[in-house]
Amino acid sequence: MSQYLFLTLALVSVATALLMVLSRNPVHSVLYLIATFFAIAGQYVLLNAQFLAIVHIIVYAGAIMVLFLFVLMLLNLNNATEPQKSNAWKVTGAIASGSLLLVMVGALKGSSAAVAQVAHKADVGLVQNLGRVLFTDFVVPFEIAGILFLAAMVGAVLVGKRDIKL
Amino acid sequence: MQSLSNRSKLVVNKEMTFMERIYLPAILKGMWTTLKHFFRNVTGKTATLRYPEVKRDFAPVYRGWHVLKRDEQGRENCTACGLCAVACPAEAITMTAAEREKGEEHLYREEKYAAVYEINMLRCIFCGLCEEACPKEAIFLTDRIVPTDYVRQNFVFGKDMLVEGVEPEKRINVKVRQKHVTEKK
Amino acid sequence: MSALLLFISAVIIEKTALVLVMFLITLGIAAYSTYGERKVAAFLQDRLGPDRAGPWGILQPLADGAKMFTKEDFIPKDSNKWLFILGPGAFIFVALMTSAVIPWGTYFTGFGLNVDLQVADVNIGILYVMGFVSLGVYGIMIGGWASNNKYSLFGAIRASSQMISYELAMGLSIISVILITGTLSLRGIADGQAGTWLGFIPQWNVFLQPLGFIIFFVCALAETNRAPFDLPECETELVGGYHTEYSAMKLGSFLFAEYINMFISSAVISTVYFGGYNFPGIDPSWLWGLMGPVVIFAKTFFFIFVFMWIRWTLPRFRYDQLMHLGWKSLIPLSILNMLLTGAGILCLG
Amino acid sequence: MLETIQQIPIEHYVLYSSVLFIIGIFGVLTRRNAIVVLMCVELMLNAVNLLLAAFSTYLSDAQGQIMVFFIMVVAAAEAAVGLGILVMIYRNTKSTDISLLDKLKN
Repeated sequence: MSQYLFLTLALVSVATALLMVLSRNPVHSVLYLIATFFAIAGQYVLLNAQFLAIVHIIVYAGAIMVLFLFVLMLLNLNNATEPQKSNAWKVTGAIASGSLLLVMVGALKGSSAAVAQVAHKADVGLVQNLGRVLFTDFVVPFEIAGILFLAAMVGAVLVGKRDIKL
Repeated sequence: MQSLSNRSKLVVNKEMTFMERIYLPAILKGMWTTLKHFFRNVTGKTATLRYPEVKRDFAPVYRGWHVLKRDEQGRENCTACGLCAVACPAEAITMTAAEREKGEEHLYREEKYAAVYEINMLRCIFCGLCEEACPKEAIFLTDRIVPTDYVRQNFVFGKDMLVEGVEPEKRINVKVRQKHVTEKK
Repeated sequence: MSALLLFISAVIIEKTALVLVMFLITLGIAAYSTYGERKVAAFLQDRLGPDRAGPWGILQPLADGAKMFTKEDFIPKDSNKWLFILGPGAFIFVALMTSAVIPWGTYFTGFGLNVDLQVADVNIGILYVMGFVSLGVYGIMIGGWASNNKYSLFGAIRASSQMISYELAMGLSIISVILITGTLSLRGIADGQAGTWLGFIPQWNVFLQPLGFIIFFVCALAETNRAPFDLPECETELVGGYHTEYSAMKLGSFLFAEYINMFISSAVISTVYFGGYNFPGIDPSWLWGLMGPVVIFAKTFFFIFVFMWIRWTLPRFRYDQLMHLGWKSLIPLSILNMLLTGAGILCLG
Repeated sequence: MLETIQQIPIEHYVLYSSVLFIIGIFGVLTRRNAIVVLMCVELMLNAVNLLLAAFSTYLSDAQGQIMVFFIMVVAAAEAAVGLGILVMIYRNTKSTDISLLDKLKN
């Protein structure tokens, strides 16, 4: 059962990710990426990380992608306005990324799976457990993340406001 | 400019107080007003009527479609003196006078009558000055609503639309209106 | 093994039945909300409202539905056809999904059955609601963009920025509730509000979180695109906003989903702030456990009425006022509320 | 979902997320629209997230999922600032084509 779910979700996410990269209309790209994110959220549920799954949906599908779509609609970009790279670029890109994939798969072949021996705890992905770890072991990074957010907010407002000519 | 009615209010763009700036008191006040209306209407006292089934009463002095009266013997009161046309501020009334012939005594009360009497209902403003001007109590405004039409020509009402019928059941009761006009005179 | 299979199939049948019942109830309530809205609007404005279809016009939703289904279904020539169809579909789908985690009562215990009156007791139910509420905007954005009409596009853009702005304040005010209740499960939040203080004040979160409730309520109005926050579809400026180009049942699904959203957010408000299926002096397990649904539906209907009451009382905001209210008033206030709640918990234990 | 880790070897997750990552890289290399490039970066971050979550579950260690949260924080900040910059670029050049932004070359 899990295998089939995993396979289906994986195929869906890879297919929509490819469509995202290949479709010429940026709005279609955004919609395909949203579909990819839903498939990935499904993978999180499969991995018993429900809290992560719902946060993933809220953050990515609910906020970040809405922001992307909003900017696209604000700038009103259609496929007519986007210049395409030449085919040579595309072939080069495909070769480069393909060879990186080859390197990764090759490295994976050489490794041995030494992970599944750990006793499994079902409550790892639950919000109580995550909260405890986050607010004890990771409390300093957590605060720093808050400062990062503040900096990003101030930066976004500043960038959006100032009228500098390039 | 000096205000004549002393009802005008000067608009002041003053700083809002804290209570005004949180808006909630004003919102609650407005919602209380609408809620009062809601309950008044739920208990059945709607201002609106279910029109074709329920009709609103006319005011006793309502001014609608004109009628040219006949007397008790069924003779037309109008003598085509033209005072109504003179009084009309909208120039809606025209008429052509004619002499009464022998044998027409049962039709017209006096020696002169209106051969043609037309009121343009599109021009008429239903002010009632014609009935005040009439010395013979011949024209009255009634509580009948002028029917609608698609063609302008059809709103020029001739005598066929204005003079009441001879038969008692076709007579139009203008008692209240008559009293009102006489008092005004 | 077969016993386990039997158990699993029983659970599946039970949940399917519950989902179907909830689906039908939601659609019925949404249909009759349209009638209720028109009646309430009429009464607030000294009118009679629809009264021709059936006694007091109670068959009006059927007449409206028949009209919606039989009108010409029009797809603009230069629109993006698939996305044009996907928009209303996504909107109504997301609206219907949200009701899955709301506890409508404790347990139904009649006819030898023991049915949990909640489709799924997710331990992060309130986050699930937030997630699906934030997805609701996609239907509007896709539909508005695919129409290839500048008014629709404006409506879509307005909807998205409004949703993003008000979601923040909504989430922050919910965090204060979570601080008090200590759980993310809606069943847990509802159960935590049983009982009374001093014997007559119900232990509802609204008495602990009055400011949070007001913020949440304002944000719920904005998230459901209800007046005075109905800028994405405001008739006076944008014709019909994102649904300008829609007709027939596609328009119907947009309008329908709006009423479903209103119903769901009323239910969430009653659950989070007004004790859900709890009411002092009433045990939710009475009447084979159907007393719980009766109580929560009564609260929900009250809030649906308040939504309508507000719509027909208040004028619409201007767009910059909307953004000012969201970013400069509600978000600082909700952060303040959160800090006060935290301080209160720290001091009082 | 205990059966997940019994039935699916961890290598599948590694392979799967590297494919997603490669698709992201391919997009970054071949697309010229800056918004799509940003989206591809988001996809790459997600591939890493998925891998972290998978390892966290397989090792029964919550730290991996905590790392995912931090990556989400970075992604959200990046999206906000990146889109802000993009809107500014669009205002000045009336285009989101990244190949126009090579003014620093000479």
